[in-house]
Amino acid sequence: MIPAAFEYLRAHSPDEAFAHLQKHGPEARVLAGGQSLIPAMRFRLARPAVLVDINSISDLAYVRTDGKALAVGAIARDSAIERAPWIGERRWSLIHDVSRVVADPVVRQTGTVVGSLCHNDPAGDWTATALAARGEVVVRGKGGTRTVAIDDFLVDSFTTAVSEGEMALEARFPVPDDRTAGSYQKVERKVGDFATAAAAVQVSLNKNGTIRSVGVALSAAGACAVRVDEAERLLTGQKPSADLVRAASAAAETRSEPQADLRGSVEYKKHLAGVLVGRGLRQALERLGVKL
Amino acid sequence: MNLQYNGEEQIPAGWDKVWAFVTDPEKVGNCFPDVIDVTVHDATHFDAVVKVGVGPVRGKFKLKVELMPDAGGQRLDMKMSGGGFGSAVDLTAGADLVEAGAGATALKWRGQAVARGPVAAVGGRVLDAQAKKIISQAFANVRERLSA
Amino acid sequence: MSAQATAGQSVGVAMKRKEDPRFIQGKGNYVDDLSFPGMLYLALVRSPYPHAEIKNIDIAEAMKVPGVKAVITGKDLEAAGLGWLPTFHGFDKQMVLAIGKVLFQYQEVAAVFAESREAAADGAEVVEVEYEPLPVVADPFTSKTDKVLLRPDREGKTNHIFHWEVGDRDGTARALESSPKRISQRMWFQRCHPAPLEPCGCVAYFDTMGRLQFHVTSQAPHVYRTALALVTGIAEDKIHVISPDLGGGFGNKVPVYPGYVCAIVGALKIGRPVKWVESRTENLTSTGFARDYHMDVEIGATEDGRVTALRVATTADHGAFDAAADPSKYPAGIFGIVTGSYTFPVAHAEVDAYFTNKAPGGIAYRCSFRVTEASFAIERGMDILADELGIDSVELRRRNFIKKDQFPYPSALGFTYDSGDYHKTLDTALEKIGYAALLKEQAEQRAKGELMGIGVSTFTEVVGAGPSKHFDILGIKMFDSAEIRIHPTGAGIVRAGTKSQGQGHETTWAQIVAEELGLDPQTIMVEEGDTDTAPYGLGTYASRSTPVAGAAITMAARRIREKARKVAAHLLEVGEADVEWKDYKFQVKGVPAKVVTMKEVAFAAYTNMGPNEPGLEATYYYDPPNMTYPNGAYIAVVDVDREIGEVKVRRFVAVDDCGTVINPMVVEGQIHGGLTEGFAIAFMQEIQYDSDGNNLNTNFTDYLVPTSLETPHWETASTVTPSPHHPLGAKGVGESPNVGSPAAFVNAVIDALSPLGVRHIDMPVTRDKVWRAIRDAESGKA
Amino acid sequence: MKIAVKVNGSTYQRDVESRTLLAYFLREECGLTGTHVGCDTSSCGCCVVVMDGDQAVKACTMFAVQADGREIMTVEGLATNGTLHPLQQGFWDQHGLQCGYCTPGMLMASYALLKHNPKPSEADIREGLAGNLCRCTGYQNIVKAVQQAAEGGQG
Repeated sequence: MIPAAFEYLRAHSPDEAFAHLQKHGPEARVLAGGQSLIPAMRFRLARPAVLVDINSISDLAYVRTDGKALAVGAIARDSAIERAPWIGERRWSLIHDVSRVVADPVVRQTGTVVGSLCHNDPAGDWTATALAARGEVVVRGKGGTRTVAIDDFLVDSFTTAVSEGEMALEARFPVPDDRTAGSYQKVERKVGDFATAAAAVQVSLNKNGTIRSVGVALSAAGACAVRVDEAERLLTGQKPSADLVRAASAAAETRSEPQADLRGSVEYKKHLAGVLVGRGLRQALERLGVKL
Repeated sequence: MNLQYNGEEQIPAGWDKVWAFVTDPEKVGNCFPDVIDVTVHDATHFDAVVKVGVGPVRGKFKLKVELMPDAGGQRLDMKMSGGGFGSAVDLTAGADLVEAGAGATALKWRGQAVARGPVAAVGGRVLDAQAKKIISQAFANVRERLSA
Repeated sequence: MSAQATAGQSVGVAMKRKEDPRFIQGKGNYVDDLSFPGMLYLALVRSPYPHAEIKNIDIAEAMKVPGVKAVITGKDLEAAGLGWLPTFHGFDKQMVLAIGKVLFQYQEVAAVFAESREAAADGAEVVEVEYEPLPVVADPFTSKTDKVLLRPDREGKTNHIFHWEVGDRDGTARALESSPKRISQRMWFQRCHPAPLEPCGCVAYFDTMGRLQFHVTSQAPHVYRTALALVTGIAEDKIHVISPDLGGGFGNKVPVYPGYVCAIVGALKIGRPVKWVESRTENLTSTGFARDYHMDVEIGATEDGRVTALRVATTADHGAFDAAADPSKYPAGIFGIVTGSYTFPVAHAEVDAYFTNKAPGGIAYRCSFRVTEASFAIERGMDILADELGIDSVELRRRNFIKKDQFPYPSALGFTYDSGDYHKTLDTALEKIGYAALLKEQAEQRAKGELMGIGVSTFTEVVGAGPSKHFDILGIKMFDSAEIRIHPTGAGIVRAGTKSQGQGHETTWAQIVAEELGLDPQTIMVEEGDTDTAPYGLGTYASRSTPVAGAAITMAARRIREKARKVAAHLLEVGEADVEWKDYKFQVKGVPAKVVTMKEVAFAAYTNMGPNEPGLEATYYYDPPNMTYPNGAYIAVVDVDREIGEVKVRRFVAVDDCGTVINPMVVEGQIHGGLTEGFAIAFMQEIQYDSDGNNLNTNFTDYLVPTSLETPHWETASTVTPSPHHPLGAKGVGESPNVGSPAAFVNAVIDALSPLGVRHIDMPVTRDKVWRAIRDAESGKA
Repeated sequence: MKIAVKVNGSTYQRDVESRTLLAYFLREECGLTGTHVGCDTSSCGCCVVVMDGDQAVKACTMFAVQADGREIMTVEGLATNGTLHPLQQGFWDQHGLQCGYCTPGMLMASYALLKHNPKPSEADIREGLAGNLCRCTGYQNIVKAVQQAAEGGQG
């Protein structure tokens, strides 16, 4: 399986990459980890005329917290998150969980968080995670950089707010307070598979034990990852209870609009959406010391 | 893989105008989204080359199209077969024309896509989005052109 | 776990493998590693349609691609008389490149030869093929109606390929009718694929003498040579087949594939070496699949659980060409082993096979021909019967086992089982897993509503094809062979007609020779896979290496020993009758001090042979008197998550009786591997086609190979009842775990779900299916 | 395109097409055929090599041009002066291979794993090697092989 010929351009700075993209427009693709793009090219499903390799832009390899957010540069590997020194902290438990189940452990050493968001596969892991964590993506466009809320970033299957000639520079996950925990629940047929269904959950509690804010999102439940608004609405401001978790699960099941495929039927995937949101909420709450 | 879609377009034009439009291969051909080339063979047959582009998947589909209008002028069926990427794609679409009063016509359509080969096997989820786009956009463009 | 053997005992020693140093240093020599000056690359154009008429093939654009040297189509091959190649089954033929129409998706349509891999791919992409789709037959039941005739090229105008049956049809029907208890179940053993990690491939060229040098991924190089001679008309002495290191085979590398023929034709036509290595997608979509048997299983029994009769009627899906590599007289392989380990007084089995618009195959994937299907049928059937009777499935098996003193046991379907002690093997497994305690725990779990299951499979395999009066491939009897030469210094070489694909022949064959001759296995070189040097053999598949070639090696070594005895007598200055072989040395009978070693004898055979013929070598062609019957008792313990339908294999104990063990480390490794493949088949793997004939599992993202995380931890043990007719008592093992384990897994899942009333789930037992079964059962739909 | 890649300590300067996959570059341009190709989808891991000291990469899912100026280590670079690397010794001692096709990728993925986690538990090894498929061994002896190497203090 040999890709079609293309022109390879290596960028050493975001400016250089951006200039290449501007010049080549729709014919060009950004090559970051390439873990989705290169297999598609080997099947010749993707045949960009130009690849702009950003892997030499060491300025974009960072994973850092700048007080407000965890900022992940465009070529930071999934494994850099998995191995981050703070990954064991409770507040980052959603990120911790997801970082261990994306693709497989070798692919994670090359695949990137930002690339995964830009690919916007309906069954991706980082997309649902970013929704639950209320992430953002920094996009470089003609008018300079702009920060796009993840809900606006994910437009449709394999389509994002990054337009032709633009590039994503950074993913941002707001730093949760220390009464926050999350959970990522994924059912997959085997390691390396896309999710049959997955749920990302992040819960922050008030001092009095009520839920201050909550993010609930699903993968493999529609054209792209979806936020379960109804579940978030039900939970916010409430004291956690088994009944509420059940109601949130039901909302997730209703919200899920999956495609049937080899991973499972529509009804099974919808059912899983409910179960996994329930499990995710219970685990997040348990991590916060709340036993239901 | 076998995918199905449906939808409805409200067109601010009378039945005769709509029927004339949708049975004209030149006009229908140019309603395909991202169409690169239309070659009309006869009153009911034409070839169309459309640009495909969802996510990383970029390329061309070459489609042979057959228009199959019913004698009563109530329904138009359309068969599109072709492919790209070493794969085969068969699209079928059917539209019922329903007079909606006040010089308007409703176009109620159903579409089905059957894909074979690597596109279906590897790019299934991408293809789903693409087939849906081709069919739904084609009908939306019909409305747009007739509204102009 | 491993040890180094030296002169002395070799058989039974866990000797480290002699082939490993090259593999762990990246110095293996696989087909794709070969490169020759001027070598061209071949890429195949394949059909996206499962059934279509080919209206036109336009190669003009492809010929314009820089580097493309030639494009050939079916018409070109047909004109050269090479349009079709015979399948190994001998009763059908297969198109090399499609002629007139395509019969399955991904069928080979055109061959593009180019200067580079890239140019070949670029050329293949722009070969324009115009297809007119035809109605698709995607399953054997539709095929049966003959509404769409798939193979008008054949004499019989029907999709029905063959009917085969064995046993007493009427007697079985009567016995079933009069049985107080009866069960019947349709079971589909799904279409699977061996998927060795190294795909198939070859390099072909004609040397300066005009001789075809053919390097190919083949489990049976000699059969390839003969088949190629028959297909191409090239004299057999002008064909040299070399099968280098194989990256797994599992039956996939038995058939001859169209790509091979195209490479040879290209090499001949263009006069340059041609390499063809398929992609994973090509491997999964066009090369030999396995199974795809729809089996209707019926068992009759008395109230107290004595089996009275077995009837199995199978509908088989063979795809577009009958390329099952079964022996000529056995179109359904040795499915007759379906009576398993039990004393059925009467039985009947029949198989009807049909063409469909799917890839050809029906190969023996890590099993003897169709034995996995048969073992699954009986082992699932016994569990269903146990459920029906309300008897513990272990107890039911015990009541019906062939007893130790009944061997050699003539089965109702015509086999003579060589040896076994099924009760002991089962008891060993029960003890190892702690069956009594598990039953107690299960009762407690069930009381809490938890779904815990224990699944047993006590299978009997039949391997070592086979005796010449029954078994042949393309007329060639299924013997195997060995040639041994012992050099003056006591080192030696053994060549065999087999071909290791990971089984470790370079080690185990050396161990056999060393054992028989009292030599150091480290200095016995093993060579296989080269038809110029190895004696003619049928190759390695169907667990036949140890039962057949292992015996040939043993017998050849014994021939050498007899020759050596003469030389020893000369050295010891006694009559030959006074020399005995004892403690791996020759000694004068009754005089332990008067000894010579084989090493000394070897030197003498070249330097001081006395009146004897110089040299020390022997060849042996072994025609096995009977098959061997490895058996085992496997127990799986599973926990089912009822919310998501997930099955966790908590424990798995495998007790195997493969007779005499040559290298316990290698045997254990084979069992681990076979169990892992069985696990994959039970829970993950299927080559699925939709009703339009589209192959849905075309690469490793959808044809699932379990990783280290999904794979359970295996616990193994063994019992040993040597085969009475094999010179070493060995029975073969590589395939038992793949044959025996699927039923254990499925039985465990069904046992877990049985309180809900679930009786059967077809493999692969996916989460979705399990969840649905639970849901349906709980809502009373089951 | 002209590139220079340091492989097992030697620099290979070659003019390659941009679409040449790293795996084929290593096999065909450098003659290092220990790196295998087993699938089209980045699933099997037969092609795993180590880049820049501790990053395991699937060489079939990376272009050779991307490795320009980088350091690649393949299975051929594991042994030093004829002495097997402890991982190689472990695979041999523990019967961690059968057909040998997955072995180079397994070794290189294990090498990177031990670089980041010199004392892995059995679970760590099973998780860390889940990007590499083996059809022969059932993984149990591979896990033991990596454990043996780790216990020997090799990371």
